[in-house]
Amino acid sequence: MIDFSHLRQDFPVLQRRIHGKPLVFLDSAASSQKPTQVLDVMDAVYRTYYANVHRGAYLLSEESTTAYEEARGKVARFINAGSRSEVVFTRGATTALNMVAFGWGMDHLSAGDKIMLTMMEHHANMVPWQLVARRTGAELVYLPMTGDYRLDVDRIPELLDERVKVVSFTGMSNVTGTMPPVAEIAKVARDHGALVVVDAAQLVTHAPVDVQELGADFVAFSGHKMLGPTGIGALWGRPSLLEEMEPFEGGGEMISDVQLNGSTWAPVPHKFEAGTPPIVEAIGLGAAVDYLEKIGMELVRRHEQELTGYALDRLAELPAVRVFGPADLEHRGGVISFALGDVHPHDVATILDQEGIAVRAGHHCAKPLTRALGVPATVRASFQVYNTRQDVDALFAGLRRAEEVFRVD
Amino acid sequence: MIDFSHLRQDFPVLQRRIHGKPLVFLDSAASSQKPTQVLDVMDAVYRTYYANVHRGAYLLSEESTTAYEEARGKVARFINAGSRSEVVFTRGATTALNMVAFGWGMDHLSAGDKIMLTMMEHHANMVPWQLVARRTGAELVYLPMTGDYRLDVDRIPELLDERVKVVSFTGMSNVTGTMPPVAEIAKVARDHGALVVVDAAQLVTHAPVDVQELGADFVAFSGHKMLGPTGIGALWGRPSLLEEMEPFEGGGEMISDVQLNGSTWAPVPHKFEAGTPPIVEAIGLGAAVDYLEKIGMELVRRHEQELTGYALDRLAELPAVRVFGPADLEHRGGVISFALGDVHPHDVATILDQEGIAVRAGHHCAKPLTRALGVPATVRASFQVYNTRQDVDALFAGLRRAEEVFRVD
Amino acid sequence: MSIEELYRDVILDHNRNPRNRGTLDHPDAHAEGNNPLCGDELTLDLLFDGDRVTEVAIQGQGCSISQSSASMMSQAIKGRTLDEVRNLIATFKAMMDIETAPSQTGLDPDRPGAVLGDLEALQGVRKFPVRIKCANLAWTTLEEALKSRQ
Amino acid sequence: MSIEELYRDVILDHNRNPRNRGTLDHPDAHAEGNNPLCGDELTLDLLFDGDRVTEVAIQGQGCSISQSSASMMSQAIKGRTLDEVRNLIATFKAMMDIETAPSQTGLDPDRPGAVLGDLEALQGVRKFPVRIKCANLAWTTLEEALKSRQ
Ligand SMILES: Cc1ncc(COP(=O)(O)O)c(C=O)c1O
Ligand SMILES: Cc1ncc(COP(=O)(O)O)c(C=O)c1O
Repeated sequence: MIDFSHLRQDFPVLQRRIHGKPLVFLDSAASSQKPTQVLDVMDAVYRTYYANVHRGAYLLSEESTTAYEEARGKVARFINAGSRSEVVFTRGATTALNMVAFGWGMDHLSAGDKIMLTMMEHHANMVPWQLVARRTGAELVYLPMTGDYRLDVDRIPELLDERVKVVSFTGMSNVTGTMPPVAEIAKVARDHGALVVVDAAQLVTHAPVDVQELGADFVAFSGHKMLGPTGIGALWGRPSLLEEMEPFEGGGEMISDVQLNGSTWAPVPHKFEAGTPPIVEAIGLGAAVDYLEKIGMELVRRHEQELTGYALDRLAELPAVRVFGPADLEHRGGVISFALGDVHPHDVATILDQEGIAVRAGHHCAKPLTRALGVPATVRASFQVYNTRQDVDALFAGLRRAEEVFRVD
Repeated sequence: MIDFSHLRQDFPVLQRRIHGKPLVFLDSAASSQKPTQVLDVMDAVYRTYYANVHRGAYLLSEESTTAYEEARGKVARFINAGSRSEVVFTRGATTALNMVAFGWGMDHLSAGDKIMLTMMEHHANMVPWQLVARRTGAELVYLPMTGDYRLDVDRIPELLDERVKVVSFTGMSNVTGTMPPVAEIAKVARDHGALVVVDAAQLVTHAPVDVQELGADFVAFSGHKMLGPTGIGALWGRPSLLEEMEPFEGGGEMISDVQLNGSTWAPVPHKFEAGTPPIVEAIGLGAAVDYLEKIGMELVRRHEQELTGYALDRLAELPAVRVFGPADLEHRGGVISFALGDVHPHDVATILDQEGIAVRAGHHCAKPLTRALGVPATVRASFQVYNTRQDVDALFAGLRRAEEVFRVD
Repeated sequence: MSIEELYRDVILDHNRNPRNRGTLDHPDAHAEGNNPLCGDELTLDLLFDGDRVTEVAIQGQGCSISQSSASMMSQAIKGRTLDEVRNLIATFKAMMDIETAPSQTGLDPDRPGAVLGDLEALQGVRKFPVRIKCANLAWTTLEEALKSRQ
Repeated sequence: MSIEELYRDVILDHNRNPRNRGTLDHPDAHAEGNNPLCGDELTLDLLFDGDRVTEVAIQGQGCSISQSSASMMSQAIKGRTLDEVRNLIATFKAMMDIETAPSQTGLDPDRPGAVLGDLEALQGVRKFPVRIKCANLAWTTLEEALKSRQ
């Protein structure tokens, strides 16, 4: 049994008391908390060497540029990118996915083409494609889910016809916790000639990610879910595709030359980083990567599997609880959505909040998936490195309390 | 003479020594330094109540949402918006301008239409329009500059023909410091039926801005130039235009409903804030607004005018210095671009850096303007609230040193 | 602040056994309301005789607060005149508005239930600010329905 | 570290009086280089006689480091064989590479100028890392020009 409880002291917010009770934070899938190791780095940037990057001929700017580019290097290494220029800093996973959908899609999709998504996607990997489909005339097709909340990969051969030009799917569902066989799906889709995009917003912080092994064309994720700050994320892309793809935004820093009637672009990745980037946030993300690498992502994954197993066992003690997600720990991460009898998820969340327990209730930005589950919303508890068995026990006790209030038998 | 020297203690980085000399930071037009009042607020968010916004049914999320929306209220009040829903948080001015260029332009521009810019624009207000022009077939026209580095408003009647559908221009040049008569130009352009966009990235931190007085349709700016953090900016828009405009990015938080084949949008401003927003950055920007309002933007403007006047006087003592910008302090802010004889600006910047003085050298993301000035690059010194006459004196001494090294007579 | 202040028995009862459930074939007034952030949904049909509400039918899904508020509202407005309904709306909104002091809401602290009946059980929601919009959903939908009639 | 270590007299001289300035009508090799971040620009024309550089012509604008480096390079390669030029490129790059220890650059500390001539004055640039790309511009452009010949 892996013990990460010593990490808790790194996260100041965990000292908070909520309605007089100690905080039990179980909403890291929405956004994780941050260790002092990240907060201190960011604060120190502003206090000791902050300046805008790339264009300064003075020391602070040089130091900031170096730190910013080193952060890129850290992120590149974290996902085992071939080189740091394959990593584009973005505002978050959402922007990264829009960048691909618009930047690649607008030039490569047209009426008759198909974009293949899955029923499990977060709106961030659905709405951008809908927007691009509307503008290009392409159609959307969705890979369905199996009865045990996994992607129905057996349906791929039938759905993946020659009109499918893009396959974009999640590396880990933020609702069911499902982890699809990414490399397997990516291989089939790429062999088929489709562009493969992986939404790794959850995956990247719950398991080791090696973009070369995944075999996708683009991989998107956010910093704030992986112990980093808000306002930053990244898009990894194959060099050849980044080279050819149109920039998503125009502005400073992303140009090579600007004439009155047209411009040429800076080399990758700068072509995709118009304007002043989220400098300190990128450096903070680099510090978050350092923190996670020090623990080791293999261990993070194992800790989470153990905790998830324990939580599923405890939830099974409550007959009124129905979990929406794979039972097999090999195929899921530490995100657990469930229903408690017919008590509405928002009522469950309010009762838990009174006990100091932070969970999420709703559709988790995945309305089509929630509809497919046949419920208006779910309660979701999700784990990060700082969660413990005690947190699970608190959740269990809180659910008992909810059963009491709502007289669930 | 306004004395702001007591403010310097609020900016920890100003204690830095550079190559053994005290830091003289004169590159705030690229990005300003941040006071502890902003840094402490951001740090406290992460340490005491951080959570993702808008969807949480628990206390931390409620507190974060309240702080985030209060920050929107502060920004709205700072620019005298009619209501907080007129303020969209973005990654920065660049994203805000792209949002308008693409979101409005793609649906309202077509072949034969004209987009009117000015010769003074930053690439952020040029390249997005070039991209949209290419996709829509619209043409670009540029309002020229006068001999004394102001916009040639007399040419407007002739250039503003019925094909001009958009007039987008800077509220203050980041190269020459020029402050065009924004309200006057906006009125002529709007009466003419054109959409009016103001790039206020510089203006908003150098002078009071009242969007209702400006009379534009959209106003864009960044947080990091106005004592706030990186990764955040804002777009103000007229409610009716925000209502009708297409979202720039798709994703979570910006939807009302998502079906498999299409979606409906959340109310303004959320429609334009896809995904997890830069939460802590927005709250930090709110704190920066508090800081500036406590000083008072009228006073900020006066302080800067006095300092600029002093700097122009001192530079006039050096016959080899040639300033590119209006002499009249009514028409300019605290951004001074200049040449020192024929010494290349990068050489000047390197010599100043050795003296601890941070200035910028280059085209300042305004290549067409720099070309129009007839130089490959300029040296730029720019002021913020924390700059003093001593900083100007240090610049003067540094330039003397550069003259010595390069034997300028 | 205890959770029982929010989830009073009468609320749980209305949530379990919502009154005036269903739809009307030819309503004089109709509106649909939803709370995109929570997913609460409501449709409301009304029949009038002159300016008196004679029938109310509600359908929807959502949390106990939104659904019980709708159920209690349906009871409260049935048989009332338009003016009386408007008064109810105003009083309910005042009760839910955290900016309004409890003494200013128009409720009678000495006679619980005298003014708004069962609905007064929703007072506890004031202490749970994120849930206020749940309680209000039925009432904003009612306002829309009244507009639809004109 | 003093600024005079960067701006040696010979550098200022080459900056003021750049050698081999101009363009060639029918160059055997040609390349254009630029440094988008700084705005430094350079065009380079070469004439060969067999594998020997007989003419060099340079045009461009930029800071004193980029322009003097180009001027000194033009002198250094004129009259040299391709192999000698390639050796010069390698030595210059080693000199500019902050990862290479000064003792490993191939320069002779006891005989300043013996290996790279005037170019050795650019050693000071190593202490000003942001300016290294200025010094290198002429040389990366030279490499491009040599490729263009093949
Ligand atoms: C006038 C002007 N417009 C736009 C911008 C772009 O702002 P940002 O880089 O913060 O997006 C800048 C800053 O560089 C500017 O000075
Ligand atoms: C699976 C998944 N994809 C995409 C996103 C979007 O990430 P962000 O909101 O940080 O842009 C999220 C987070 O909400 C997610 O869980």
